[in-house]
Amino acid sequence: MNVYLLSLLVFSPLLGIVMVAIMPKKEERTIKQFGFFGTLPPLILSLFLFSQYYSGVALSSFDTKINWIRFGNLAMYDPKLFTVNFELGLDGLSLIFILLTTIVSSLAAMASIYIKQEWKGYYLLFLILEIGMLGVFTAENLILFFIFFEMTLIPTFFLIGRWGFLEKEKASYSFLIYNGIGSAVLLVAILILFARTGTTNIEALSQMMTMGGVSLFAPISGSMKYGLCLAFIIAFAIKLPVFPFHSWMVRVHAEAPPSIVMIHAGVLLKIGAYGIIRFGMGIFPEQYKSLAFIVVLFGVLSLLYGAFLALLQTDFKLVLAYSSVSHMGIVMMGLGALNESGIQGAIFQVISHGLIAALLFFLVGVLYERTGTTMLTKLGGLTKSMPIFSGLLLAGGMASLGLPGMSGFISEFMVFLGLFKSQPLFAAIGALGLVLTAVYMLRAVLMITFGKSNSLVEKEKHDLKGLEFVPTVVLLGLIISVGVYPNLLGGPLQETIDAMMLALGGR
Amino acid sequence: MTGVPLSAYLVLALVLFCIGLYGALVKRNVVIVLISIELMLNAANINLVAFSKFGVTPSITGQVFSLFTITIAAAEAAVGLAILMALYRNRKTVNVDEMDSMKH
Amino acid sequence: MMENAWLIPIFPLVTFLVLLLSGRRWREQGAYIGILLTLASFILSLLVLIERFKEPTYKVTIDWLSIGGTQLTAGFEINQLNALMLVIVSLVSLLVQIYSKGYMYGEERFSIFYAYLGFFTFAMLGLVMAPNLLQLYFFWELVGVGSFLLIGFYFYKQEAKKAAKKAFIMTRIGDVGLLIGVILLFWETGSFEYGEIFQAVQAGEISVGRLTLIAVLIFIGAVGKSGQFPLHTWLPDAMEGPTPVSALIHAATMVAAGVYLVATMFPLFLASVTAMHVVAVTGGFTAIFAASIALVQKDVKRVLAYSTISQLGFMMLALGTAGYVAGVFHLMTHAFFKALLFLAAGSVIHAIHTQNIEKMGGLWKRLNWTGPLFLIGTLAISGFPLLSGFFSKDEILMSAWEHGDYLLFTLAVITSFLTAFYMFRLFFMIFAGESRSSVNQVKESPSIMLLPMFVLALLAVISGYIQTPWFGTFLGDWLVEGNEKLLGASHNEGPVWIMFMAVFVSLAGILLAYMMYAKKKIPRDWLFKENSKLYKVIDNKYFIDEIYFFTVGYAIKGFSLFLSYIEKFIVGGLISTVTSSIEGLGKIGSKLQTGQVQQYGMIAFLGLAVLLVIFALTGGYLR
Amino acid sequence: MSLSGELIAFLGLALVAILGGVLLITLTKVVHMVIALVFTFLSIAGIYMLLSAEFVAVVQILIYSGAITIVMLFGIMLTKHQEREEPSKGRWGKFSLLLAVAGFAVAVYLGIYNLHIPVQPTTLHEENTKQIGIELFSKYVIPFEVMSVLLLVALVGAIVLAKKDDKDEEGDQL
Amino acid sequence: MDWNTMLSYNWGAMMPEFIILGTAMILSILDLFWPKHFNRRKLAWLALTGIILAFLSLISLFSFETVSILSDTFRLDSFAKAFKLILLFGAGLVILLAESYEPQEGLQEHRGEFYYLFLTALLGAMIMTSSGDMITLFVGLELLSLSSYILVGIRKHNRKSNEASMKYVINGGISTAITLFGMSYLYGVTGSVNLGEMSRTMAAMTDGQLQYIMGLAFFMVFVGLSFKIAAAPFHMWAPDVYEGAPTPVVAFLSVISKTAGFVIILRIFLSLFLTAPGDTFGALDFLEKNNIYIAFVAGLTIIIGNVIALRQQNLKRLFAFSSIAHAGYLLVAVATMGGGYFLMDTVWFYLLAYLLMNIGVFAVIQLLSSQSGSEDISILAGLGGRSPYLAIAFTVFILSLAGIPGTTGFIGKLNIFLGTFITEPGHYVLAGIMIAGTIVSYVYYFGLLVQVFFRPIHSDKVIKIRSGLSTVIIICLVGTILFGIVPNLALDFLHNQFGDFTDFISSE
Repeated sequence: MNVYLLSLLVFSPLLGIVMVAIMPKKEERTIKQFGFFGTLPPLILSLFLFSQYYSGVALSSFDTKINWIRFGNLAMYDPKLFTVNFELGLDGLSLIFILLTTIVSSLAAMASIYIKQEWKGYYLLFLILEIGMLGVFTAENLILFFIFFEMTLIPTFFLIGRWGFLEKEKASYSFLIYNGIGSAVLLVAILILFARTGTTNIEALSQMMTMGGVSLFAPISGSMKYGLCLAFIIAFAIKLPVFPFHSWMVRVHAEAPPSIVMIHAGVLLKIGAYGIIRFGMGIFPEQYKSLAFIVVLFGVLSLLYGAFLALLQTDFKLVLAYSSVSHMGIVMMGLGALNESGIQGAIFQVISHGLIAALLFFLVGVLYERTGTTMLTKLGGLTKSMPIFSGLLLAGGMASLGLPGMSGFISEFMVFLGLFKSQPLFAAIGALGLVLTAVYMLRAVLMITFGKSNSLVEKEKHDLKGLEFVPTVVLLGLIISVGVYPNLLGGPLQETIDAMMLALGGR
Repeated sequence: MTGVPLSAYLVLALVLFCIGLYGALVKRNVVIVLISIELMLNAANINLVAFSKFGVTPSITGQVFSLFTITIAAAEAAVGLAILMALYRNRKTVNVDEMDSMKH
Repeated sequence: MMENAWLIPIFPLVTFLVLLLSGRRWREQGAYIGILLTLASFILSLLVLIERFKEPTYKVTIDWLSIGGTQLTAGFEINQLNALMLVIVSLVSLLVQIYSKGYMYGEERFSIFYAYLGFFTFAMLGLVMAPNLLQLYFFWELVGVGSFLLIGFYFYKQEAKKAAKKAFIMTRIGDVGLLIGVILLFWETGSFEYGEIFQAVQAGEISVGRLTLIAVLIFIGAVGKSGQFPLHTWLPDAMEGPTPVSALIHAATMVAAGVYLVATMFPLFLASVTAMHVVAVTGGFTAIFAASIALVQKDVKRVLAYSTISQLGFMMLALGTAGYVAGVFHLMTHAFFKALLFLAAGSVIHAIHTQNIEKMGGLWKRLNWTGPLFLIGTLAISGFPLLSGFFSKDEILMSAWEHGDYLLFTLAVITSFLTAFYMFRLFFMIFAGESRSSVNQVKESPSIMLLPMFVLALLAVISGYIQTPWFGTFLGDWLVEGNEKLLGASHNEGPVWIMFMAVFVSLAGILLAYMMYAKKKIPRDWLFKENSKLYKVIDNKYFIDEIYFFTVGYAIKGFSLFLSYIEKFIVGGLISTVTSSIEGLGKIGSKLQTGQVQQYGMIAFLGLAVLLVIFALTGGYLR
Repeated sequence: MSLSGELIAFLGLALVAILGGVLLITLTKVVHMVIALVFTFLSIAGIYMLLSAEFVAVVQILIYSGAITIVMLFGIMLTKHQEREEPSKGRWGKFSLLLAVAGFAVAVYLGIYNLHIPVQPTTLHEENTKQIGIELFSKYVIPFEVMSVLLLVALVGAIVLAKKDDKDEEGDQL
Repeated sequence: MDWNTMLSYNWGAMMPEFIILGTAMILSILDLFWPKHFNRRKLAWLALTGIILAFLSLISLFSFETVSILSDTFRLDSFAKAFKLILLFGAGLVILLAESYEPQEGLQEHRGEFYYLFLTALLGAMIMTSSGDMITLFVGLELLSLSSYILVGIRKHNRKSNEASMKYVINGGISTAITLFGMSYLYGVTGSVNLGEMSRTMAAMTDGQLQYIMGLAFFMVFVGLSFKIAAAPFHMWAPDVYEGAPTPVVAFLSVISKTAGFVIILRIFLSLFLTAPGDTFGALDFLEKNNIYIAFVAGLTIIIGNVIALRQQNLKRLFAFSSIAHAGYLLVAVATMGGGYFLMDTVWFYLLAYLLMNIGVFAVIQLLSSQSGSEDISILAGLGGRSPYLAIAFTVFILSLAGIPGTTGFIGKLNIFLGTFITEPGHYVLAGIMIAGTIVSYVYYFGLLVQVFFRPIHSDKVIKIRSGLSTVIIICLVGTILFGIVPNLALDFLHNQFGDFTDFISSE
């Protein structure tokens, strides 16, 4: 049973896909319900996995391995050469990411009630997207990872381009081009590794790269290792995204439907961080160590750049978009800190930003639904007509600026804790970002909720209601529970981080 | 022996080939273009026949090859002319440079 | 009882949650929940305090966050200082909540107000109980949020919005300093726990330079929270919040958190002379600086706000001159009388619906209770003999003198004088003379508002007696018990003339104010005219806000703008340059596709020729 | 075979062939061009004779000088176009083409101008046709058969494309 | 040579060719004698039957050892079997396409010729795959070309078709001449037309001048054949011809003709130049030394194909450039020789993938363009709403062409990349160009999908699909996805059946 559990998890959205697919086009309600129910099997399975983990089942017992593709005909050298297996696996890190994925997906599916047309196509793509995301976090080899990685791109392209706002097509193209470039770099790096070693299994590769295995073909030189490590970092930095690769993400955040941005900001961007940890750090620890400086540099740049630009935006979505750039900068800083605290902080930041961004973008969706705008200049005084919404927005804003008691604080704290140890100067410069974050976040949130209420807003008076409470309460609850008792996440991560630290050469 | 050296034949073929090529690419009349292509093929044939006699291992094969070539050239000319006929019926022109309804 | 102390902050948290979730349903009834639960907190804290008199420090921790091998813990600790603080905070909070029941009557979001108060009280109590720096920081920021929420309670007012934002951001600047300090301290000592930190400090494991840096960074946190120069500007603006809030947060508790922080970390500061000096000088300067501004303010709450800043400066001065007990003592007394003053001021505002003292006057007869209560507060803060402020201020002067900082001592004395003067200016402007108000129906506040003021007035009078040169230094002895080495003496013995001088300056201030504003014997502009430049400068708070706005504000905005151009033209342009050049290439390429078959052939043949020529030039046998 | 005789014959034939080619390019009347090329084809046949390929030479004369030229002439007649060919190509096009041709020619010329392959005695001229026949039907049966298909294709194609569609005419030529 | 020797050859090895030839003959006779009013469309099924029979007989030939007939003029080796599979499979699909082909101006009178010319072209291509003799290869090539010329021009009342055909003949003629000129030199320096013999002679060649001539010949043959596969800068005919030709013919040209082109390139180059010395010392192979030129052409092809495709508004032209780009990708594999390990299966798999996705795309284009009478991109608009299933199929084909994982196109590209990286130093520049080209291709491929899904519907006309066409689309769709998800089906089959293609060069 355990052996198939992961495959079951990854492909469980298929059930929903089938259900939605057989529905007639016009059945809006049913399709939406089925679409949402489609996200439940993975959620339940992932929660089950989590409970298994806590009841002491070794995560490695879930590993799946099926022979899949053999490239070339090199069996005479070694039957394993150039073989790509269908192998899924789990460790603490991926477990947490999977939980994030399933939770955010379910909530985003719920938030998709605002989708106004072609629900069928929407939910089909949505569920395919979820398969891709789940696959990315469980794939045990690079090729499989890449396949799932791309599998997230295509549905997202359509989801943005079809159901987005005014400039949706531009945004989806921008998304496509940047991510295309990113995945191209990634693919090249993966294939060089594959071609030179004959394997793409992550574990085998990291062993080979660190211990130095015997390579049948042209070996990988030291400088090439640096190149590959850098390629991984760049590829995922585009995904993350880090300054100066962020402009696509800003557009996507501004133009995509809010429910998709929930997924996008909540999970998809996180693949970048996951990739850097898994591949940059995991496969090339030595090289990563000497490149960490650059990682931190760009982290700090993103943090400040995003923050400064968020100050000027007049569209709330753009504020959040630049805030994401800024927060991803913190992730990079943590990853570059090269110590437990920094890395753990980065992972926490990833999770935390996932939850917070999902919350905020859900609220953006609500806001747009009620007022028809997200322009800060047109809004104001919403606390009067929509107190609950405003309170939640404020809570989200506070979480985003790293208020203690919310998950954002824990992560930022750990990142800075780690970075002050290894790169105090950068950390000190980065600390400026903490102030700026407060400035732009409050500015935006207060422009919406405080002040005189705008005539435009006055018309719509109804606050959050019914189902809309579910995503907000769940997300806020998670944000606060992680913030109040961070060991909730810290536990599963410990093993992974220990392994990582060992590779990076101790503490 | 100081007969006509192989290179003389080869150079002749080369010259004819170049002339044919030039004609095929410059002349406007499709018939002339086709006939220029024939000339190019002829040049290749001279090579084949010359090598058949003066080659590394002389053999009749070159001549056989050239026979095939000649036949093919004839067939090609026939088809080319037939296409020209069809074109001429529709367009009333035989000029290559007026065939530009498809571009960019 | 101490093992149950964790319940103390939980009660107000429950208030917060219950009232928030119930929404606006309960209106005024919400107050009872808040008051009752806070009362429970108060009683519990009182019990804890009493128990703490006998028993040693109590500390409980649980694992909270594991980073690699390091376990960070959370929990609570009951020591002398925070046991005392617990009582002060819960008491003031309780009183303010009772007061608010009357003051906020009729407010639409009444129960939300209590929810916020509950949240703030929770955070403040949590801050006080924190056993380690990280947890302290945790609540430190939550306190800021509570303050933010309450300042912005009248969210529809543009000023309230601005003030709330400003308060949060200014304190955030300080917080970042604190955070950095805490982190650096962690890497120096390997712990966030006070005890371990102090051990490491005492063992001299940290170089003095490092120590100074850390101490100063931590102090920056205190500067932000306690409204010390140069991060003080938010505090006067914070008066946009409801007056009970000002009493609770911006007089008695949160702003004192900075002082509390320095007091808590006192051993650390003691280890660095420079750091101590920084604290003292900042405190001293802030004290006189804020006092000078208070001289000319016309808004009753602003005067009190600057007075608070000034008094906090005093406390910092005390701590900076090694007067641990003095600082804490003044913190306590100040909490009482300043809360009293604010509540009384609130009562006045409640009655007359204006905050401008120019429009008040002659209220003494109309507000029969508020007037005397206000007077008690004013006397206490002015250092009038035998009231609490007198004793605590005395301690500070003593400690400054003892420490040998004569300049600071002089500043403190002058500030005392100014304090007495501006406070009585305020008092006389409000209560003496003729009514300048347009409001005719001036009613005394309901008893529910007066009751808390009575309690505070009582405390303002008597709380000084726990630490006097005459009846013993009970407070000091108890505070430093067991930690004499770390915290210094329980009492500063100074020359007796200091006390007399203090009395003298205070009386002089009062007299001057009396002459100017009550009797009007001395014209109000005898020293400088209202339109003189100096007056303008002071009236505009030395243009600090404007300076910030034009320097920092513009710098940030300008830089943002600059970056937005980079974003637009360089970052955005990068990809569009590439795409447009590719498109251009495509254009050229498709232009070549002329439809001319011979041209195709030509290009193709050109390609062959190029290949051949290159081959001929580089290839095989020609080499 | 006299050496000088062979050389003279070669020079003469080559001269005629090239001259025909040059005329093809320089003449303006289309028919004249075709006629000029007939000389080239004929002289190429002569060259084949010199290379002891009598059968190829005969085929050359029959097919090129005969069939193809005639077909071409028919083509010219059937498509009654203006007889003159005006130069239309741009100067640059011509120039670059000339450059390319020159480059190509030089590159190839470098390879062949002093190619010395030791001449071996051959028997190609003895019963040339028989040799070809034997070779063709022993070794090259398959291409020969494919060739027949090819011719069939050409035939059908030519008819299909060139046929005048009057709808009443059946394809009874086959 | 007498009959006995003649009959001693294993003629059974030529069974597929015979079947195709026979079918073509039967078709031509039927076409000739069938009354005019008789619908010639039915002939397609006969042609299809022939192709299926040939396919089956080819499969039955898998058990044969390498067969060589008449000194290699016909060879049935692994290479021939593998690539004939693709040719026959593709031809079957194209015939189905042709069966459903209904151009607006009609194609009644020449439908019969249409089918058997397909078959003769196919025969030419098949001959090319399985011959070890330069004359036969050349004749096969010409059979294919000549048939194609006619096929392109078969809509003779269509001006574009005439023009396309004319351009094709002229360009094709020139390329034939160049190829032949090169071949004549090859014959000259080896004295033989048998690839095996030639290879042995060339491998032993030490004379610098002969080597130089060999080099010249290499370029001429390469360029001549590059016309066939439409590699830049010899590609320029392709868009015009594609635009003018009937859609099934375009599918034929872009898939089968291209496959044949690569087959003959591999045949000649691998046989002759892999073992030929690259310099007088014999230190380097010829291809090792000169693959930079192929790489250059490959790179140029990728760039030009993708970049110019960005600007195309006509679907057929767009896919002409797309197919140019794909030829470039394949040339990368040729240039890098698959790193020495991956060449054959890479090329084979990519051609298979390209066949599936491209014929699928052309099926959709044919359907839409014959219905709307236009070939503009905008005919795709709103397809997602009009016919979701067709839209999904089209999307899959496009994604596969773009090389998105989960489709055959991805696995194909992956194979090519493996070949570029496995050697030291890897062909990084070439790989970089290829990947950049792929990204550029995203723009126009996804531009089509934008039309399909994001643009409003123009006409509400219900799309009628003939069963033949739907079969093609379904087969292509299934294949594209199947070989994308479980490519080992194809790859293992290849390896198990054909091993390493060790019998490629005749060892006589």
